Amino acid sequence: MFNHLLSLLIWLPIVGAVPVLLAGSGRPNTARWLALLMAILTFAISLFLIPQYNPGVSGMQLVESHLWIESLNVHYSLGVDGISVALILLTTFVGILVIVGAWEVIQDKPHQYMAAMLVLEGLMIGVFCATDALLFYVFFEAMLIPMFIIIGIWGGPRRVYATLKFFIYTFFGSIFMLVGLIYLYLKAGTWDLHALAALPLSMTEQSWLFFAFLIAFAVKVPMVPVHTWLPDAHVEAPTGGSVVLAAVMLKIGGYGFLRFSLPITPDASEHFAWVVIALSLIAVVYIGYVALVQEDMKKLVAYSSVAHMGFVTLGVFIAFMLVRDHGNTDAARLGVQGAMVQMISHGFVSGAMFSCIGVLYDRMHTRLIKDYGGVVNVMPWFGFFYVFFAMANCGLPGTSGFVGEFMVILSSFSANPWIALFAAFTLIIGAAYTLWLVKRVLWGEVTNPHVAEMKDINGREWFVLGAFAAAVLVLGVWPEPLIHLMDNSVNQIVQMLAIHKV
Amino acid sequence: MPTINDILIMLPEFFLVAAACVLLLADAFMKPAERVYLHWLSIGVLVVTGYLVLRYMPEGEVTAFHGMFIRDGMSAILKVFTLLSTILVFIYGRPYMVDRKLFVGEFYTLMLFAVIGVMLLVSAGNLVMIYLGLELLTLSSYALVALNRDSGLSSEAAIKYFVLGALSSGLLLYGMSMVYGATNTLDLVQLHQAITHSTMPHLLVFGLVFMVIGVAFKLGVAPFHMWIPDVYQGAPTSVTAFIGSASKLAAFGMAFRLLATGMGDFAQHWQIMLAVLAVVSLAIGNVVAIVQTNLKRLLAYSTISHMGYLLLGLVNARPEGYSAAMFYAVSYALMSTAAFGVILALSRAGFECENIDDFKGLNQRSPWMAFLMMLSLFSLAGVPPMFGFFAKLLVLQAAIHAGMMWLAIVGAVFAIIGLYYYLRVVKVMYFDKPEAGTEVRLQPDFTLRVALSLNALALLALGLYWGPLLGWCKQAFVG
Amino acid sequence: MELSSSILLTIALAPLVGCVLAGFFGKQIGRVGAHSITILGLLISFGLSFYVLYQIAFAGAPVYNHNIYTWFEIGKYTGSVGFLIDRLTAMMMVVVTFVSLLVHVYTIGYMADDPGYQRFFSYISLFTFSMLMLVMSNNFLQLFFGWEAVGLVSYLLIGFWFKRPTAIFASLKAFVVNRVGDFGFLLGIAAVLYFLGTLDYATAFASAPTLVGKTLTLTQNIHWDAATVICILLFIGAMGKSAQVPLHVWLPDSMEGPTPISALIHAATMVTAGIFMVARMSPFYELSETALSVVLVIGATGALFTGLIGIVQNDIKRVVAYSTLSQLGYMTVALGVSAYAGAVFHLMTHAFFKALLFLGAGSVIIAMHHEQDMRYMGGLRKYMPITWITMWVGALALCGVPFFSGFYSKDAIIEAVHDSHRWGAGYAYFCVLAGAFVTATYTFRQMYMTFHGKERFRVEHHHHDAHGHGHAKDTHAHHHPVHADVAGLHAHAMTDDPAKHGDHGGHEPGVLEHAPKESPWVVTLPLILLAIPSLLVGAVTAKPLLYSGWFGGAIHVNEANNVLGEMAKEFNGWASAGLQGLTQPPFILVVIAFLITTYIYLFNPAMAGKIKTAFKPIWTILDRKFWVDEIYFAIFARGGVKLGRMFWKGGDAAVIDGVLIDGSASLVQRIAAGMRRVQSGYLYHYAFAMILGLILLLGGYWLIGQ
Amino acid sequence: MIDTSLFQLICFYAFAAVTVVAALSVITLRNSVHAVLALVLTFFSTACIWMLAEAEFLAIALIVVYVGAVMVLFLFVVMMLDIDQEKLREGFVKFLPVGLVVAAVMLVEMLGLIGVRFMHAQTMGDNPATAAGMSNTAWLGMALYTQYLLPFEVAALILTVGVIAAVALTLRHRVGARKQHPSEQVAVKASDRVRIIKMAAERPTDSQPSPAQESKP
Amino acid sequence: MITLSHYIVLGAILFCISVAGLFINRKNVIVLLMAIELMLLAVNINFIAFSRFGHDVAGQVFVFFILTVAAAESAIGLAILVLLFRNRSTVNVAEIDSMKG
Repeated sequence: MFNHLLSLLIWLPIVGAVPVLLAGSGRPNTARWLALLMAILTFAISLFLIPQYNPGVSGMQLVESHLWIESLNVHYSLGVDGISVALILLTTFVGILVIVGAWEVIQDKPHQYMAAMLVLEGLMIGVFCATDALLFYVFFEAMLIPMFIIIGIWGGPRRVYATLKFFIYTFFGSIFMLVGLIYLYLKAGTWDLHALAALPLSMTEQSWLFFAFLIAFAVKVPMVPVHTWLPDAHVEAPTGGSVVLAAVMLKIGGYGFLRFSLPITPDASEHFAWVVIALSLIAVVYIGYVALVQEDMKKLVAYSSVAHMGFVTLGVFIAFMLVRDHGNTDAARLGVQGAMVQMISHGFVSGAMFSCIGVLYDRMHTRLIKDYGGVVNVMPWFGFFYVFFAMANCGLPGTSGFVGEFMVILSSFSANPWIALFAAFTLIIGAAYTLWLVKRVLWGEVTNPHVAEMKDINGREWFVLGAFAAAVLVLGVWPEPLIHLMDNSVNQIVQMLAIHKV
Repeated sequence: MPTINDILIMLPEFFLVAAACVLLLADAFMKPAERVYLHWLSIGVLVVTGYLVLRYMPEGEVTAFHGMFIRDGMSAILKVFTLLSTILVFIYGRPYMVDRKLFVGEFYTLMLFAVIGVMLLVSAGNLVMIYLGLELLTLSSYALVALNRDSGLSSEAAIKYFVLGALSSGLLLYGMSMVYGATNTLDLVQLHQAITHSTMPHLLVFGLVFMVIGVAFKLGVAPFHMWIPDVYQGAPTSVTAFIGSASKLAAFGMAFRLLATGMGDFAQHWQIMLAVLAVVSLAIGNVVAIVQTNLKRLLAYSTISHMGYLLLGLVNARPEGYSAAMFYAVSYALMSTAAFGVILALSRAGFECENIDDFKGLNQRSPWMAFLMMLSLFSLAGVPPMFGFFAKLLVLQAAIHAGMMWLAIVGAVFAIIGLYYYLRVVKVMYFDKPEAGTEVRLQPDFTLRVALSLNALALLALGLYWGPLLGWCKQAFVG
Repeated sequence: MELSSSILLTIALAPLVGCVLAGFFGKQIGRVGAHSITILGLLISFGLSFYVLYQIAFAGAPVYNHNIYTWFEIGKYTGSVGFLIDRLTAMMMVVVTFVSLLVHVYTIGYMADDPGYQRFFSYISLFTFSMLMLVMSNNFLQLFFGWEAVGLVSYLLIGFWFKRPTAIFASLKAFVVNRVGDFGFLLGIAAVLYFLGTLDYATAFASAPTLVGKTLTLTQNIHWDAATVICILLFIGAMGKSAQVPLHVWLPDSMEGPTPISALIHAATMVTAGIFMVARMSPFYELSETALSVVLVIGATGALFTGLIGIVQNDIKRVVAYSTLSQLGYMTVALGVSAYAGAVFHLMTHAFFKALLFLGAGSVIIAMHHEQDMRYMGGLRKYMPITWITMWVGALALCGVPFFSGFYSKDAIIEAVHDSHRWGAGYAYFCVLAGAFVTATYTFRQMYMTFHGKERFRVEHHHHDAHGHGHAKDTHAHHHPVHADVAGLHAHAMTDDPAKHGDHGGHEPGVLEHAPKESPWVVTLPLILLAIPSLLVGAVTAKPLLYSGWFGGAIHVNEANNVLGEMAKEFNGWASAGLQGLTQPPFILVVIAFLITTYIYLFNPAMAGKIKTAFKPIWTILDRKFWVDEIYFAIFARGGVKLGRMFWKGGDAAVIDGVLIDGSASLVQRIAAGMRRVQSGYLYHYAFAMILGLILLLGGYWLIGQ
Repeated sequence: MIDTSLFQLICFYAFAAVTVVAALSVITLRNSVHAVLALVLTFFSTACIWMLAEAEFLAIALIVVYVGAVMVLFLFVVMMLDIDQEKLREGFVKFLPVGLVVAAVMLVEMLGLIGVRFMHAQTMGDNPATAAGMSNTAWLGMALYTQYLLPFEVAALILTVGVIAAVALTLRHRVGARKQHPSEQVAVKASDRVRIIKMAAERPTDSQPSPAQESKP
Repeated sequence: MITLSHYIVLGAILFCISVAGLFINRKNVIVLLMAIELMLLAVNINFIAFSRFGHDVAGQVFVFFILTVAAAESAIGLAILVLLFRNRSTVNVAEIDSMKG
């Protein structure tokens, strides 16, 4: 089993979706339990990664490789390093929670919903495992289909606009990457990421490729100014969709930067790092202000996601300045680690935030902030979780939200104090928009009679929010295990940055 | 004099001709109720022909009848997929044709003759054979398009197809005459040798332009695409499915025979022509499709854009590019049969399920059909892991390898626009509520469902494992 | 004997356990259970803290500095959770746990009727835990954790009565303003890491001298001294937490929280975290004259001007709040003249007497049925003698009357400023001196208005006979005065019109349902227990803390800056210092203030109104608190919202979505609509298109051929 | 004595002129019947030009096949369909300039690209058929039945398709028309030919004739 | 003396006339069919000329096939025309536009 652990992880949920789908709309409970079973199984299997993966050794582990398409030299090759393991665990963890979270909420064709979620989960795991560029791309794109369906069928009133925007936006980004990858293949004769990383490329080639990758991953992350699909997608998506989108899918963008931009085009990445850094800082400041004035809870959290993901790109790209201009490898590692921790943490926090909003939405069927107020009067437990996640969202120490931001700010100061200055601005604006949201939703007198009728969270919701909270807390109090897991991989990436290709 | 060997080489074709004639006669003595036997017989004939093609799958290239007929790997693949898609069209089309009182013997006979035309065309070793094969195919197609005799749209489509088709064959012939004048030969192999030391290269190029147009028309490449939307819309849907699949395979074969087998050394001339046509096609096909409300018409514009992509493979002008283009043609044939198959399956007597609005809420009425349609649409859009994506991947690669990065980027950009209209159909099926008055046929007959399911699922399966097919396509151009 | 880490962990975690139990199982364990558990936790903490202090200060235990666990380790950078226990820490631990313990006890009485009883205990225990983590930390990371965690609890407690719009606004404001400080603080930590490569105190302080000569390159021409940058950035954090001008605006509003937390958090402990931090960072500050001057000036400004505002406040708690601002200014001034020990000393005495004043005010508020406006009080001394006396103790300590604890700390600060030659010391001296007068003025005014003079309330027995306990628990919050302009986000500003207070709940201001009476023992006991140190602690500890270098290695002062060392030479024991103090300018100013206020508030109450009219402009300035709130609100809150809306509507919606995304989509759509017209349906057009294609292809070839 | 080649040239010009004028008439004449007749004239004169190129068989075939069959079919259709000729010619003048310009541009391009001047040097030379010792017809026949046997057969298929298509599209089974059904005649069984009907004595006129009986000729 | 260019020019002229006929004519489908016949005639002239001047039989064979196919094509074309007229009662090109866009 351990020889094919990764394959099992990818295909179990995808194949598992078939019986779920076959259960049909006539037997919704069968579909639900089956889906839950699959999700739990996947999570359980993913836990085997922890003993199987040796964090002391750098490079890909648990490698599987089969020739897929001989004439194109495409391989079905999988492998994980610490970063992938962390993200896979995040994915399988969130996978269970979205299934549980959707239990009674999705009444319309639950079997299709569950199946789509499982397929999505498998594909996302595939993205994190693939070490072949084309395989990566296939997973990367295929992911869009179930998500498209999820938003489109079970979404809100403007779901069609949102889901089309989501799909086309992302497709737009990635198609240029495809062209770039083909170019690389023609040059290298292989799609193997490791070989591509070793491929010597001129500065011009690197620049073109860099921008091809940048568009693809910038849309996914998303970075300003290609972020506008995210608020729409989030607002319209069903809760589970939002959770997966925020918790895992956005991470793929950051992951892509690490797997593609940095190793394949290090010199161009260095040369254009300022672009990404500038955009990341704009994400923090500009998006912070935009988030402040949102009237829709989900939109607010979506914008805050953009701002938080800005730290991911920031952390990744300041590494160049640190390694190449300052020769400070450790600070670069700190930055990249910060970015990675931020990804994982944002997975939990934003997933939790969206789950919270889902809890409210299920009761009131509105996401407008102004419809709420004084919720804590009737839902004290919910209030506890909401405040907790809000605090994590604004990066309170002791929650996971703090760890990544802290590391990135620390390391960016070493690169350039100005960068740190703008990055640290999130402390203020992040607190402002998150807590203002909390203020308007939770606190105050109950003014809306519908709010007065709301019931506190039930056991199922408690489980989902509690699981998120536990993850947020553990990661915030003791991030070292996670950091240790990824340390060697991050170190390897940072070492590669130092190597000039030109 | 022809020997028995010549006949053996052409065994599948001869078998099919004979069978077609037998069926033609048999039809005359059949009662309408017995026509279902004709249906199954036709399918059987095609299956046997396919078996014969595969059975005598050539190692290398053999010719028959003084080089008139070339049997090689490429033609074999094209024939197999032509036969396959025709079988699928027969299966998908039966309920549709029965409902419309078009379940007549002529449909089968003409289809079989068209298939013969395709087989001759893709195996043609001579300009005459190209012309005749083409005419056999198109003349049958004209009649098939007009088959719904009581439909104004059907005959309007037919007349448009006919006039423009005749015009294009006129242009093609004019080009052939020029090429003939410059080289004094009609044989493609001799032509290939003759063009390098022709005394009148300008005449060759001149002829080449006309021949490219002939090919472009058959492919449906802009600006020679004008017939496509009207014919796709007006023709009975099963005929549209045939024109959209088998006919495109034939067009690719024709393009290869004329441009590569015949004028291979003039590649630097036709490459740029095809590149320009590809760009125009991609633009027109993808952009105009956005505003379509009729699904058949939308698929017509999608064809135009797909043929643009196919040209991206051809411009490479090397075996690698040819195989990519052929792979594309094959994938397109499978995708479009599946898409038209769903339309055919859902239409019922008195209701053409061909407006995009007719698909509203299909997921609620018939989730499986919606799923199959979604697979085909995503495949057409080129979203991984569907088959269509890998076809696009290969042609893009071919274009880039030919040094035409700009062309690949254009192709990529238009793929984004293209995505939109496919998604719109998915949206209608999945995200909208069904409307009254568009009740689709909910239980199409068994064989249809099975075949259609296999067809659409193959798009997914081939997406996951397309290596052998690509290898096959590559081998066809290496040997 | 080395301290054991399990003791320290117990100190820190006992309140946390209490917090979790009271918070999560509040329903199960009930009210008594909640306060028993939390108080027990606090008792343990306090007892052990005292033991630790004893060990460190008297039993000669070495300084404890160990990591508990590694938080992260990346290359040469590590972050840990660990404790550094030296005399400074030990003293802080005792102060924190002591005040916290008393507040816990006091809360039993104060919150008796509140539906959020368990929650409240949970919060204050959580606060204690956070504060302990802050002071016990041996590294910047944990310091920041505690720093932010106390901010969180402060947020939760200010907004404890979450139904009150003012309370939740104040809590938001407090958190965000604190975050502004944290912004600088975090950057300061980043700068420390950048220059020194470590987050550990001991390592960082040891290598602090290497900062000399290092600069931070901001632009090509601007290079800032590393130590200055670090110190100023860290001090920005202190400005937020310790409510220094200009980040002081949150503290007065924080009085929206229940009074016990005003005492605990917003007077005694949390707000002094900044002072503690700067004292802790003395090795850095000593490297930068510039930074110390900044500290000095900011502290001095706060000390005087926020005190002035206190003079015109009518809310009993707000007077104390502004007093706190002013006193924090004093402490900061002490830091600014390198008299760190003076600052910490004042921190300690202030913790006692200010907690006392707050709790006393709380006691009055209980008696007044949660009426906080002093204009409806007066003459309470006969109803609540214990409160009256203990508050006087606190008041006199606050004024710095000799022999009271406040005298030793405050006088030392004034003296130290006087002796300092640092840039800005002259200004600071003026401020602290004038501040002494101001402090006395508002303090006496408050005492007179509350306990002396005529009774300005009347007692009316309402129809509910079961008086006092007739407060239904869930309506309790309604009885809190909701201040005048509460609408939305608007800044909170007191007005002078008492009529405006009458618009809630049919509860006419100044009308009580039954006569005020002395608070129960759980309230008065803490008052008494606080009154004792308020009176004595200064005299007892002045010499060791201030002049004997008791803090040892915890505080580092350069020889040249050591004003306290200079003063120590003149210090001859607490009694002589007290006697000497009677003739010093600060005390003279206090006496003058005493005379003036006594005349006005006891003998000629009409005078107050006359003065107000006479100095209307000045009064307005003070009443509006120099319009700082309004300006901030306009610029940052409203401006931020406006900017956000501009970004959103203008940037995201209009440019990116409107023009780029939907724009290009509709452009394609329009092109498509145009292009489809070419497909006219007419055969001749189709043929024409083909011919045109032919002509163009031919033409192209022709042109190329030419 | 007139030079043969000059005479041929004159003939060529003459026939060419007729061809061009007739061709122009085809596309410009208002009346469809006239247009068809102009097309016939075009074919005739073209056939003559082919004669000049000594392609006798094809020249005759053109006249026989085209003029004799195809054009008659055209005429037949034109006359069969009741077409409003006047209406059909409206707006013709409006588009004439465009057509002329396009045609002219194309002609210039074509001639430019073909390189007519280069061909000017090429003379007809000996008749290849004669050189092979055969008549034009035999020469053509030899090629057709040897090398071009396969295309020849395919051409037959095409004609078959033409027949099937034309019949399939135009043949109408008019409702109520009396006609034979050979398939049914062949498939008839003895038992169907005679049907013995038992008639109940007391109810003489009750039973209906069966449909099978009815449809029998 | 008749040269190759005479034939080719004649072919080109006929070709252009037929092309012009295709889109000048906006009313009658029959004329379109006739224009196509003209185009085939032009092609045939080319083939015969090239065959004759190149001393090669293939060109004339090709013409033979073109004539054959053209006959079949005309048959089908006219059949479609008749069908169209039955359905629409018109052969007016300007009225045959029910499918467009």
